[in-house]
Amino acid sequence: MLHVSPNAATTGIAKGEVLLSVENVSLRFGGVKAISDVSFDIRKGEVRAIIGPNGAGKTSMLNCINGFYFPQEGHITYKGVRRQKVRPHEAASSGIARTFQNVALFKGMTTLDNIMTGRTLKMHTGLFWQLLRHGPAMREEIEHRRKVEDIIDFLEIQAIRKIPVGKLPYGLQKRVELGRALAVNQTFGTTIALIEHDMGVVMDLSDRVVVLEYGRKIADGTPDVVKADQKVIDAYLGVAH
Amino acid sequence: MFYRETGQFKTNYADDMAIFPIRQDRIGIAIIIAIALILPFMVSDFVLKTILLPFLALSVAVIGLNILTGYTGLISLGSAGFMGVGAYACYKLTTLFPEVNIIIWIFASGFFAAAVGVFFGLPSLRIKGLYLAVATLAAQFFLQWAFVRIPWLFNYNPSGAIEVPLRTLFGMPITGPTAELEVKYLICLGFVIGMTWLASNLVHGRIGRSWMAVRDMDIAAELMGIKLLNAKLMAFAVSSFFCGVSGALFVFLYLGGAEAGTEFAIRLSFLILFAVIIGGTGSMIGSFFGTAFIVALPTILKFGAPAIGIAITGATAEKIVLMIIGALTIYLLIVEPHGLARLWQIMKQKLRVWPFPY
Amino acid sequence: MSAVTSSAPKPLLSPAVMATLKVLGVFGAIALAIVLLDLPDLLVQTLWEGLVAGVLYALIALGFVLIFKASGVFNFAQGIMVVFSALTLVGSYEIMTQRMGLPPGTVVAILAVIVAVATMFVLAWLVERIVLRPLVNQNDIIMLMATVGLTYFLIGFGEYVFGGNPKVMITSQLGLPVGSTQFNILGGRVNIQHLDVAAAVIASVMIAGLAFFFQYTRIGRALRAVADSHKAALSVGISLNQIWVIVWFTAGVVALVTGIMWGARSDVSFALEIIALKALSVLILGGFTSVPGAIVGGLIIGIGEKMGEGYWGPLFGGGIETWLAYVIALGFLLFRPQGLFGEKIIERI
Amino acid sequence: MMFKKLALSATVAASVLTAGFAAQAQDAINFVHNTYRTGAFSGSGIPVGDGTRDYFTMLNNRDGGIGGVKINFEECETAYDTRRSVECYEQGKAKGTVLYVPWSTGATLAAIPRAHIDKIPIFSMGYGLSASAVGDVFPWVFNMPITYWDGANAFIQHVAQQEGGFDKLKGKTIGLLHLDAPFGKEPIPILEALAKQHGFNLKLYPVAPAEMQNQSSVWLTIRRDRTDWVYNQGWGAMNPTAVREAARGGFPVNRLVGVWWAGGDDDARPAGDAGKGYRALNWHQTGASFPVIQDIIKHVVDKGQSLAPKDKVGENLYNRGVYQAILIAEAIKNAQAITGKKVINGEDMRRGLEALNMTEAKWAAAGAPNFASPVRVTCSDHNSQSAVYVMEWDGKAWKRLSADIQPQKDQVRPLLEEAAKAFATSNAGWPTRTEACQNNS
Repeated sequence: MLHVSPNAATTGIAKGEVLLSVENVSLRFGGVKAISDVSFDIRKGEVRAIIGPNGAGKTSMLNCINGFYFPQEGHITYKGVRRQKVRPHEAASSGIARTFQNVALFKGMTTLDNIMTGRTLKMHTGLFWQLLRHGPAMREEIEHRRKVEDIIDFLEIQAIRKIPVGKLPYGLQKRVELGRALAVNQTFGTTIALIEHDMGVVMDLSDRVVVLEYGRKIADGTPDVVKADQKVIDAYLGVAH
Repeated sequence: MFYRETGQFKTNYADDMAIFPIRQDRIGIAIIIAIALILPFMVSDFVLKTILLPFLALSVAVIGLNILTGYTGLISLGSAGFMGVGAYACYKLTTLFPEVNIIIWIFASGFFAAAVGVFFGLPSLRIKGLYLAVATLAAQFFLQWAFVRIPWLFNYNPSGAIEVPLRTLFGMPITGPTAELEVKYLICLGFVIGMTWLASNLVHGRIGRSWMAVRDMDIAAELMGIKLLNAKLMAFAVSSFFCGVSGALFVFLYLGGAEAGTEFAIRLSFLILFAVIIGGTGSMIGSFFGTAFIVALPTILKFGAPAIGIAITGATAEKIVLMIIGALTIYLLIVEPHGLARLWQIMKQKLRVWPFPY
Repeated sequence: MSAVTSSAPKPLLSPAVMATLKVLGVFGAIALAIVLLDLPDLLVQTLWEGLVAGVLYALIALGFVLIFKASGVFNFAQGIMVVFSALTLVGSYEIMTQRMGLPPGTVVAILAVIVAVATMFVLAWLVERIVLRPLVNQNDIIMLMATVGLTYFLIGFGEYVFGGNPKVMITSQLGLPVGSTQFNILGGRVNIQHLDVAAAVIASVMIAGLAFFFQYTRIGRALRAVADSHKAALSVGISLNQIWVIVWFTAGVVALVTGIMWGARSDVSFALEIIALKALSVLILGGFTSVPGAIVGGLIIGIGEKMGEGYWGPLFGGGIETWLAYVIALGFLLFRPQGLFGEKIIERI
Repeated sequence: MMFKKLALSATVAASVLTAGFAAQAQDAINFVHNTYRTGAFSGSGIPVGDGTRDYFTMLNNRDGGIGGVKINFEECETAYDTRRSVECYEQGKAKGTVLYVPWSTGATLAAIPRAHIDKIPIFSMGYGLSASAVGDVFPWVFNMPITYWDGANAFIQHVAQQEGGFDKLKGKTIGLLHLDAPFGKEPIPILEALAKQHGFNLKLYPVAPAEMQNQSSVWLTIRRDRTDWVYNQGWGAMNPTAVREAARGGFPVNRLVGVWWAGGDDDARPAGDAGKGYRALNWHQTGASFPVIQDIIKHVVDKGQSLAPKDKVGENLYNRGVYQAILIAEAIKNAQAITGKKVINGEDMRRGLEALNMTEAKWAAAGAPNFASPVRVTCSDHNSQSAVYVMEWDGKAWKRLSADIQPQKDQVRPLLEEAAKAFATSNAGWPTRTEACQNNS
């Protein structure tokens, strides 16, 4: 559903400047083209939505950004650097996290542990102190726990802290998932890229919207502009091509 | 009535993150350890030797496999092989450097098992689930073969066996035939408490969380920045470390010498996996329940039935024990797929509201 | 980005390493050819022995595959079902001839087969009732452990009823050929046991029969439907429970045939259980759901193992057969994680 | 109902946990005997167990025990598993057994270090640790009548006889087919020494315990090596498979010679006609013609107190069990004579065993004339290294093939002593013998 990137202070990119740009990306599975020649950019601090009907290529697009898929053509520039092949955990460590269209929480773990997992990248104490759970390991654990508790307060999920998320209703799971994504970056003024089917939700929230259909970009702009676009209306109403 | 957390408020995160946040649990653990400390002086040698010592020695391996299977979601059928690595490593170390205390070597033997474990854990990057389980059989059979084939491992002993030499601590024999059973028990207990403490520290911290994340959804885990390679190999290393220490304890403090090559056979691997599942995957306390189930149940059935007047011969008992273990396993899985640990939890839950359930 | 990247999994080894391996492989193949052609008759004999062992591995694997396809259960007890069914056959033959005083011979042998088949049916029915039905929708490992529990139960039960001593398989009473034919060819001799030929023939017939059953009968179609989707099967009008009984029964019959063949080469005892584990490496090769995979995988493992032990074993002091099958399977798996006939797995999120 | 069940299980648990097993009332001699009637080796374990069990039952039924006291004979099932064997050792200890009979090499090795501490002698008859033949180092362990090293030596003697002299061994290829476990590997050092001495090629053919019933590749290798003779150091399901595979691979079965543990009737019989000519070493006779076997049939089998089917009584491994029981009974008599006690303990039993001297007359007196060669144990020789002979399977029964083969004591004994010394040095703190020597023979 969303995509969180780091704040300006750490990247040297000012608010409003381009943080990530997708240039002429195409992705094929065998003979099937999932994305063809799509370009757009995401600016620092904005809420950017990627929408489109089922099978439009939204998830594939995100998977490219995340490093799950390698596009056959085109490239992705992140923080001004053209990215070579990247593994998902590398993408994560450069500040890209995501949630999934379907809930992808760690079902056997508690809410707290799920969100704490989001902090993994920022935790560095090694095996030795981890084994002892004292000294640096404990200090680190407490420091991150504090930040996670802030997120928990922000999302108002204090009551379900120690409940395995598999037992929570869908709505709460979504909230935990948002919490986990926030934990990766723990700043609330971040760039968020949303993917949604639901137009209504998106239009209220986002600053700018990209619309995909059959793997192609059919519109890009502010919600008002996109809403008025004939191609978008056709795509959503299912007009035959 | 007595088992309540009401009124126990955490004023800092350290308290809340303690492994036993409820005071009654901490008291319970203290009581269990106290009982464990006096137990060897209360029971007969028979119980000490045939139930308690193998229970302690094997429980370390069961915790080890639980780290791999229960916490990280990787099934292994090679635990007995890794135990064997620990046993032989300990034997080689103590015969090469007899002046170093055996307790240090028992612990150190875990490192050798860990190294071997990492090597055989490499396929886990490409394969998962039951495929991986079958792949670990390669480790089991290869190691078992190596134990027999490499005479250096047993110091070219013509009988091919490991003979546990006499080793002392403060002048008191702790391994070898003259060591008192009670002493061996207490050493084992020390290892079990220490290793359990380390394991639960680990699973409650960053590394434990990354294991569970890999288990629950490896793709999402990778997106959180967890390196699957590191997490899985770390799980194999830690798990095999525990198995290795367990193997050293098994031979040095329990069996006291045996044809170790045949001792660490596939059957033992299965028993350990059995204990993990029956006890409850992803549960420390479950590991102990599971071990008790596989160690104590057969012995109690076999020797207990005649003791209370049910006349069955040894051979029949052995067959019936197999049937009962099989049937009980299926029954338990049906009643509570999450194992004995879950039943224990439910019991505690009931206790929490007792005596006013509504 | 000029380099065209692919979405397929990255190759495990870099091209340079692969090239080196290929060169080494060519040299290895030449060296191997010299060794192999040294005693051509022995080579043929080794291949034949591997083939026969492979057929037996394939049959055990086939039982696994049938059950896995239809119920998603990894039936660890398949190996034990092989021993258990054979033990039932020999045991009931013994009871009928020795304790009930029936005359030994083909008639009683056929009666014993009927008893064994009936036992496998009862077993299938009980497994469905007592094990599968209450555990339906549990995860893989729980189902696996349930079948491990079943394994222990069957060992105990089999030994309790028929005694623990190994038994000699009835062969001539069942009309199976004994003896052997020696071919003096290739400057040596090649010995073909009639029983092994029979085993290969019976296995082929059985596999063909199963294929026919799956392809052309209503139950068979339902079974295939179940393999694809449980809901689809329901729409065919056969209950899932019935299908499970049928599949387990079929696997039981396959086990009985395997047990007769293996029992005739050795004895019927639970020591066979560990050999049956090798069928697991066949499954890795062939995939858990592919019948042709089980057959081809079985042959690869059987032949690979005999060739390996025969030609490389002495280099390692012998006895490598005990782990070679797993290593072959593992090596294979690293390059093709989905097995021989499995479909490429594309992970979706 | 629920309560009853709970109470029952609590009682079981309690009786095991607290009391352990109180020693039986001391009006009988307690003897806990390991058996394995289940597991991979049960094919060999059952007949042996039956023989020993039936003999003691017969003594109790016929004579009221030994020297007027009953033998409280009890079996303990090990399933050939070391952990179960440890249980059985502990149970024997708790029940005050006078002797521990491990019936597996692994179990023997696990028990040897404890014997002198628990004061329970160990009798590992023709198996176990070969070095334990040296009574000076192992006062509590007995392994008569012969060691594996003597066995391998006797096998080579037999081959030399058949080939027409030791000089004919030069250039021959002789193989050792063995279980890939310590038991199977025991004869390797002696065969290596003999190979050097006589100039034959020694080839090793290990069979992993998991592959006992899957030997075709081993036999292909034997064929490729053009091996002339094969010595089979196998046990359990490995043996019948070996005989069959030999026949399948076209290896002449009369050049396959089994150690005494590979000489069961059920090892040769399953191969049918193909098994005709299979050979094995033995140290006692087969068949039911001996008075002692007849007594067993009369007092035990016909009363329905035996676990063995009548047609198995008198088979080789059954008689092996009887042989063991006769030696044990004789040692008990010795112990009673030495101590003057009727109910003896483990320490007395050790002295009785050390005084064992089964002369031909004693064999006859035990109802087994010409059943086996004499066995004489001394304080320093706990093995006696008695004679063996080679027998051949004729399709129905074992037939004696060779005359007695005397082990080459002068050659094997020094090796045994060396190994015993090595054991003592590698096991720091191994006690020097303090037990008094009391040979009254």
